[in-house]
Amino acid sequence: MIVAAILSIMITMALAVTRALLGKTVYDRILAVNVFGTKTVLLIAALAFLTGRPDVLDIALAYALINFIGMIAVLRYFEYGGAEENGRGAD
Amino acid sequence: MSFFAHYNYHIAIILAMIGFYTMISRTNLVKKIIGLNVFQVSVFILFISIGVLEGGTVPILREGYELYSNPLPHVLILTAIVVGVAMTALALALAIRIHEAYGTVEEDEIHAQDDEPGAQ
Amino acid sequence: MALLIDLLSWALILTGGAFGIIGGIGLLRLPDFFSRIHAASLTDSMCAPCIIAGLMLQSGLTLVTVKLAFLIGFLFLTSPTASHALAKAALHGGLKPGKCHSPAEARPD
Amino acid sequence: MDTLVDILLLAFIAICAIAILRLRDLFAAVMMFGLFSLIAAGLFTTMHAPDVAFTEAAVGAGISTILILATLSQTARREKSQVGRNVILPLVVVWVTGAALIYGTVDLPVFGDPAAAAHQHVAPYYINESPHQIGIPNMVAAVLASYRAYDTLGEVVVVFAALIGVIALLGLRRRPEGVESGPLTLDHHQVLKVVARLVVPVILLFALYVQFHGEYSPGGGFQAGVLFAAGIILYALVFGLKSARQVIPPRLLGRLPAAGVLIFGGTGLLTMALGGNYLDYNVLAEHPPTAQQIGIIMVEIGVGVTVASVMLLIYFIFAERGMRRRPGNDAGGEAGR
Repeated sequence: MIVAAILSIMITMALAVTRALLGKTVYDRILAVNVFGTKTVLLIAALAFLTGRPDVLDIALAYALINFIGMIAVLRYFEYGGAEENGRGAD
Repeated sequence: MSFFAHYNYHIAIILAMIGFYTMISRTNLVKKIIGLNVFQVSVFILFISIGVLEGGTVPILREGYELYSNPLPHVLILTAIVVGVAMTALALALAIRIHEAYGTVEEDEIHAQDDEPGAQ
Repeated sequence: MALLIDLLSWALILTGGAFGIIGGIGLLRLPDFFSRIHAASLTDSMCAPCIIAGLMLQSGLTLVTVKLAFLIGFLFLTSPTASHALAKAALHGGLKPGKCHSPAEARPD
Repeated sequence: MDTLVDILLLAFIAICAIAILRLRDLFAAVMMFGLFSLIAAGLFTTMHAPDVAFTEAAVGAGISTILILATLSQTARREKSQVGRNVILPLVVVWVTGAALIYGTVDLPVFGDPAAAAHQHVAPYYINESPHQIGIPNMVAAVLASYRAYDTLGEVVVVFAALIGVIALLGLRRRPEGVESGPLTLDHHQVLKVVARLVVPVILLFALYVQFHGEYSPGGGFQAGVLFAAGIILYALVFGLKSARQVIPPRLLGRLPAAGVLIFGGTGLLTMALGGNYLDYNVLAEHPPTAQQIGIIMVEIGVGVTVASVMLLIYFIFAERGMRRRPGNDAGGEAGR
């Protein structure tokens, strides 16, 4: 059963990687990377059950957190094209 | 599985080649730093692959497990990752400074500016 | 009882996996960004909780279940937020939705 | 199943690396690098190295990516075309190197071979003895903080030195006044602000859990420090640098990296004062395992404090630099905006 879960997650990951490679717009890439991140979280949770070592679940949690932070960082720097463009006026 | 016996090492080497190529063929300093990071990760993968023990498990003591993978490469790589990011930060700081001084992070343009007569 | 739980967990994991793959195909095949983000949030908000809930049923009531519950809660909170922020950023960044609202319109044959 | 996951992830990572090489838009390349780090971390999990996976995820996908993004916002976003450059020589060099390395793998032991030289020397000693001598389940933490504590001390000092280097290059403002303006934050993202307010405390709590539970599960000072820094960086990204700098007083934050190194080094001096060798924890208490655990907790706190404050300071310096630049200085930023 867990094998089925892992297989479907891997297929989704492959699809997401393809989208990230094809890209078109940067937003598509961000989206694909985000999907890939959540799938990695799931993959690690499933692997923890497959190997019978639930210690690994902490990493899944950390991934979920980092994925979110990374996503926000990319958005923040992309949306403004860089801090200095706006900061210049304020200084 | 004989084809996959050295698969991990081969992929690590391919990654090292890609990182190395990025470093020596691209002129953009930031791209070079990204290539350096790719190279680093290839070394990490190589080390961790060496530490894996067939039939072993995570090196955290738990009832009912006898075989554990080698914890030593994990320790080395764990610290190497943190030192790696410290080094990346230093390199990026240099890139920012270079951009402020030359207005570019392209290597050949920097050299061109250096060669100009009267450049600082 | 054990069989029932096993069956339920099977069903949840298979549903989750199916949603994941469907979302992945959508992510790849849909014509423009705003329809793709719809597919992506499908995988985030259906696939992940289903699979994790299935795993929770497998684990019984231990610390592992609690961690998995945290994971569900966290993903439920952050994934839609991330999608929302991304869509908003794309809209502000000048990406126009509505050029092709659906795959049918994109390929009018 | 393990092998299949391993093979697929390695294939993904190779594809990602090629994409990084080929993408000319550096922004996209950085995102692929984040993906690359995530995959690498997943790979480490399958290869029984959760501690490393933890660090790689937090550092590679988190801090490194954010720092490179911050740099890109201050330099050029696109790389110049490589047309007209000599590509033959680098290719030849790389292929020769690669061929030599591949030739070297022929003699390497098979993946996972128990008879490999790496598993013969000190590794069995660590695996068999650390539960008795140190008394903590996580062998990685035991080796990191006790058997190889000198190494770790060196690494912490290197991280500290890197901070000094960054300060020397970019400078640090003691009083961050007037650095922040409204539109710099993600101010109009109301949903994001609400969620960030909920999530940031969870991240900080989780970092503390990782710090103090690191002897029983994957974790420890390095991971906790990076996670803690990442939590505050998230706050800075959403609510602006000025609010984030108020979380920890700048005077305190400036001293924390040194304090962490001093805690680590001081533990060593303490053991010397009590009659042991440098960083020989056995003198700290009567029972050797108890003494070892006290020593490890102290050392891990030192590591955590240094790593967290250094990462945070480096981010602050990078972000502030971006806002300080003068208008006339933007000659190279024209490409690709």
